[in-house]
Amino acid sequence: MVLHTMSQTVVLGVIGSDAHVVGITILEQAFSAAGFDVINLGVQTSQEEFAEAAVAHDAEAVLVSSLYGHAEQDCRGFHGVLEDAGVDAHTYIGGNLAVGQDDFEQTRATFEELGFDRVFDSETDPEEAIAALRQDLQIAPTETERATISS
Amino acid sequence: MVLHTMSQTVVLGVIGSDAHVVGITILEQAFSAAGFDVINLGVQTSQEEFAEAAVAHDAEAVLVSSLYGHAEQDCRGFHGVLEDAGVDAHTYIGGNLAVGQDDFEQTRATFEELGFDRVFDSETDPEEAIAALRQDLQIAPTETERATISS
Amino acid sequence: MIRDERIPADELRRIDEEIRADWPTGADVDFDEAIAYHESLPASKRFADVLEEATKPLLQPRAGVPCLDDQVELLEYLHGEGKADLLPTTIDSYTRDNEYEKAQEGLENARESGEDTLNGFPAVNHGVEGCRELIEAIDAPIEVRHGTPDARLLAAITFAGGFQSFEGGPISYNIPYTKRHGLEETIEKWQFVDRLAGAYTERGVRINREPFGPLTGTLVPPSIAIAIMLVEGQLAATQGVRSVTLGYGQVGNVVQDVAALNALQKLGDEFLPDEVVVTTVFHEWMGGFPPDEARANGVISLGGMTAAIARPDKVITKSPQEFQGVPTKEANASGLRTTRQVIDMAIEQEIDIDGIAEEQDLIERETRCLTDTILEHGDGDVVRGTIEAFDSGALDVPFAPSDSARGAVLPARDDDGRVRIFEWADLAMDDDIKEIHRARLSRRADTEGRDQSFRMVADDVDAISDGKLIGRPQNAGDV
Amino acid sequence: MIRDERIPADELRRIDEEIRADWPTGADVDFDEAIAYHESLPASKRFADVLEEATKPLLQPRAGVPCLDDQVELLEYLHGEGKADLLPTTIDSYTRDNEYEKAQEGLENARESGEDTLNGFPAVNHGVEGCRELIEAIDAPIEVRHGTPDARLLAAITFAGGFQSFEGGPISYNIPYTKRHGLEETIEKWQFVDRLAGAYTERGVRINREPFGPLTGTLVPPSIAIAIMLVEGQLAATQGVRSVTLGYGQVGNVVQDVAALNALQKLGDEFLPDEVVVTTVFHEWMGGFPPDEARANGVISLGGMTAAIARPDKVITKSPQEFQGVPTKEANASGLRTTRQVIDMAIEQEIDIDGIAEEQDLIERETRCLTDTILEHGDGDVVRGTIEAFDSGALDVPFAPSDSARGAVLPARDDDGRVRIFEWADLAMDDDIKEIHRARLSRRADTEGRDQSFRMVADDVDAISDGKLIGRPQNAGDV
Ligand code: B12
Ligand code: B12
Repeated sequence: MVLHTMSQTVVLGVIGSDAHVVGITILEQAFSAAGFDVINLGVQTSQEEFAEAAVAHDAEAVLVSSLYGHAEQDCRGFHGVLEDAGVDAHTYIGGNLAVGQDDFEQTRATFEELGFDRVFDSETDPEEAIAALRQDLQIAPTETERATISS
Repeated sequence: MVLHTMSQTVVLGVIGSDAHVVGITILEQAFSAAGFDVINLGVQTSQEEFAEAAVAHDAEAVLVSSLYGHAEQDCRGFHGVLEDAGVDAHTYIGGNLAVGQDDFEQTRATFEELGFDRVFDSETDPEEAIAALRQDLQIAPTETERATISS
Repeated sequence: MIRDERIPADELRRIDEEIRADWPTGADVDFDEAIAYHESLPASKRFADVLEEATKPLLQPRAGVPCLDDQVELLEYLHGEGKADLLPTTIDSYTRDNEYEKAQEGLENARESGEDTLNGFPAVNHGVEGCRELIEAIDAPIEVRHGTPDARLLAAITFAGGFQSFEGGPISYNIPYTKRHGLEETIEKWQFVDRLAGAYTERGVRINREPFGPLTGTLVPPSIAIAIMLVEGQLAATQGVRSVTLGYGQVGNVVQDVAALNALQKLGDEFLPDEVVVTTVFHEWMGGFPPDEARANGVISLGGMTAAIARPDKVITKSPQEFQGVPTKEANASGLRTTRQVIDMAIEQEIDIDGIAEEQDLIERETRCLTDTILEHGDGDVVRGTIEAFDSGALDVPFAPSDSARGAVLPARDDDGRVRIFEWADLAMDDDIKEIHRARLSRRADTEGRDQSFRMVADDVDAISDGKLIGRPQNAGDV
Repeated sequence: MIRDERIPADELRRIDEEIRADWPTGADVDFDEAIAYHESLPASKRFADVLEEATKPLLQPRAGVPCLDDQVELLEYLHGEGKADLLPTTIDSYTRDNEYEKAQEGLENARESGEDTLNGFPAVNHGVEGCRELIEAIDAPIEVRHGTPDARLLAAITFAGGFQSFEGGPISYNIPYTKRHGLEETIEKWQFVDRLAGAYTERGVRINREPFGPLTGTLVPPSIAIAIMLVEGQLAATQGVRSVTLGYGQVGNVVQDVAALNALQKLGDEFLPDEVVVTTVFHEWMGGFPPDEARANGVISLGGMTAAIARPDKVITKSPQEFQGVPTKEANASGLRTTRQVIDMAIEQEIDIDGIAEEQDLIERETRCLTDTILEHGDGDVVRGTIEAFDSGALDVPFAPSDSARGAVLPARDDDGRVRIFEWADLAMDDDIKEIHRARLSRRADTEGRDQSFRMVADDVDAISDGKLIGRPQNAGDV
């Protein structure tokens, strides 16, 4: 079985006027270590900036982070903008997606309806997201990881 | 208005096989300081011992304490025993009257049904019980206390 | 009059048979078979080994409900969700009074109604089989915790049932727990319990014994608690126990608590024979709790912080519902996790507080006054000495409900919140030590502008539940 | 290029009029009438006085909801049930971005739906009248807390609305809170805010100003935070502010936190003019919290313990729901009460920990390296110096999202859990200090048997939420 193993590009950023940067700093490092090319747009990234970067780098995935509680407002129309720009990438969103003490299943449904392929809560370990993306992109684990798994 | 001001006797004790002594130690001191004659039977006092002491000292009130969660079992039939011994005193119970995280209003009803005139929870300040007993016995506050109130 | 001597083997057998006749389940105990059963248990259930080999304080909650399946569920929850390292089985009050009939009623009642009509697990009624089902269901060591003056049948059944740790002792489960049992009587009964534990130990099953350090839980001066721990440790050692965990209940002053735990370990090592492995257990605040879960969590955390600094071998945790009644399993687990978080955040830090050595020195000197008086009272025999010293008041416990102790000693906090002795009564203590306490308490009285009196003691009893450590007068100057 | 100079009165008026035109509610501000309004407020609502006269740390939560009546109810609850001494009004994110239109939409949305569709209180939209209703409803001082780079209109309206304390500053509300605002720009805007506060002060209404000490909240080395506090304090003083509260966010190591708070007060007193009253505020852990309320209570309590030892003037509390999202009012009040209980139990105790003086000395030396470099970069002017020093990287903040800071400095904990600097980048620091950090970190690396790397930093970022202080590798030796 020959799987797709070449390096793939993901666009990462925090949407809206949210400035919580620590999470994406950790995600950038984890995705890079896992062999992805990460384009980190940083915090306070607009929908258009995500779309432009995805086009410019021919990204396989767009990873949106939001912590401050305005994710829903900030993401309205996002998938339209991506489509208009001709982006056909997997879209993930993660972080603290609702204001207050929400029920996560409801939140997940809200964001899936908005068009996201996967929705992660803030307890998500980066490894989970990496595993999910590998699955979605049908990428095999790297040599070293296989070694670790089989050892 | 001439109110009853002479010293009155109360019988105090912890019922059943309960050994929590700190509460009645505080109560003894507070009732004594408030001018009552306190007969403290200590912990692990049986229904019969309460009745005997009430008779022997012609008590105006019987104060039962229970902390360990078996109050209901320990108090079943208590008012019958008192009656049989000819005791006609006000009966109060207080402390931690149910096992576990109970709803106090329900607990109060249970112990009123068993025959207690007043039921107190464990947040009760001794002063509250003293005030209640003074009211039930129609006793005026002592000189010094009146002084404090009017000053 | 009894003395501190090992019960001979034939006497052990005789008593064993006698007490096993007290309740039908006693008949199921077979010592040799029980040894084999213990040997079959995995290392993860060997209480003494797990405790003694731990590299950081292990956490243990209190928990006991009447029915077996509920107890299994409860302990599984505390182990899984609470991440308890060691588990308890708290016994109900009827069993503590040897009223197995009433316990049986309560148990049947509980089974029918589904309500917890007993305040603990009636292990005697559940019998050897019931205990073993519990031991097998839980992948961690479990201790029997109770408060029973005569725990002989309870020990016989729970030891055979696979429990490898047993709390209590002749003083610590008498003085705070019961009014009428004489000390001589409880010592005799606990000599049997210890001897039975020793018999298992001889056969390679080291039953851990844990004297109950907090006593009345209410402002007990450290030296009184430690002296009693040393006596109970010695009595257990005489009967062949080789794993002893000495206890101490938090008073809330960090320096005094750390000093006390240090002193407890040091004096335990000194007083007990070399072949005994001495460990320590720290009980989070055992007095009245705040009627508010949020504030209770603060009390619990201060205990965790103290444990991180003193590093006892074990910590018995409280739940935020302590004030109200027996906690839900969720609240119980939450007390465990709050404690764990504080300990794990603080334990790697170097936190050396000034004055611990001095306070420890004072506690040790006080303790030696008490242990000396015991030996003098007993002409060298610790059993006789303990009985006589309690009798004369040379040894005493504040707020003791028991007729066997004077309960005349009264504690109060000093201006720094350390527990001192305000009323000495006949407690045997050197005058220079008394002078130190007196000076400390008079400094507090000065600060508060009031005389030392029982009012101060009462205020201190309520202080922590009212949100403070020291029971200061509400309005400065309202003498 | 701007400098650290007081804005002239006419310039103040000009800007004031200009910014008040930004949104309709700006028109309602009348300075003289506002002074009269402040004078009519009772002593219990005078923020600076209440804070400066307190004899023990005052507690303040964070809290803001969109609608006025809900905000009143929330603050009443936190004051009544939470026993907060000082209250906050946290502003929503749209207002912070000066997007008053969007805030208005959110507010109307919230009013209709009854849901909190904004993450704070849009004070500009509520206007002077709305603010005053809030001030009048609550019998305690209230502070405006936000995170706004350009807070001029917010200040004009909330000051006129009766608020007497205002959080933030040109660096502390820029670097951690926004990507694109230049430092020169935010300094200019905050000079106006401070000048306005100074204008009130001149007229006898001492508006308290509180630079935001925790910065990115994530492993910020104390000296970096303190240097920035000193700069913001100086800028405020220049504009006439006379009540300054310097902030610091808990890092979790007790010795380092106490040392940092001591250094903050000492250097604040030294650097700011004598006519400024300098107080300090301690923020309970501002980084990632455990996803578990029980463990979060442990984190909160460690903060309370630290506050009891260091005795800052104010403590900003966290709630046990910090991880999850904006807390319920019950959880918020519970964080307050847990903190209060720990402080009140510990504060009367003498707890002198070894090594605080040494750590404080190190922090002071580090801070002076940074303040020296600022003055050098600015040829004696602190405004120019700050801008240039951030530009050159001589001054930097870890995890800064802003384009105005390099964000190249990386912190990591040493073997004792103190925050050290692992990657210095261009930070201006004496070599002997760098050597101390290097030695401390290499000791940790040795303990863990791994190299210093970003992995260590990432592990430290997660550590507290994972239940530990130091991010040790999961399995010893899994390099
Ligand atoms: C540190 C912090 C801050 C710092 C941020 C500094 C900075 N620039 O980064 C400061 C103090 C400046 C700050 C400000 C604010 N904050 Co803040 N902050 C936090 C805090 C305590 C920790 C966040 C953090 O760094 N965690 C550590 C990192 C490693 O974890 P993480 O961010 O969760 O990211 C991980 C996962 O979520 C996941 N993940 C995240 N994104 C994505 C995306 C994808 C695709 C995937 C797969 C996974 C994933 O993987 C990440 C790595 O493991 C959280 C509460 C908490 N979590 O404990 C509040 C919190 C996020 N903040 C909050 C709020 C409200 C604010 C403010 C609006 C209000 C205020 N207090 O001033 C401002 C907003 C400013 C702005 N414009 O953004 C709220 C959000 C409420 C909500 N969603 O309901 C929180 C939850 C606190 C609370 N309980 O109220 N904050
Ligand atoms: C100290 C303590 C102990 C000490 C007692 C020492 C002693 N001999 O006194 C020790 C450690 C020995 C102990 C043992 C046990 N305890 Co205990 N104990 C406590 C604790 C922590 C404090 C009690 C106390 O002294 N409070 C201070 C005094 C001043 O307050 P108080 O007793 O409540 O009394 C005041 C009021 O209640 C009121 N009041 C009391 N009685 C009356 C009567 C009247 C008429 C009125 C008007 C008012 C009134 O006024 C008093 C003075 O202000 C409580 C929990 C708590 N409250 O925080 C648990 C608690 C009472 N104990 C409990 C239990 C279960 C036990 C044990 C069965 C189990 C065990 N852990 O071993 C044994 C029972 C032993 C026995 N045979 O009684 C439970 C009871 C559960 C329930 N009711 O649902 C509690 C609530 C703990 C818990 N959450 O599980 N305990």
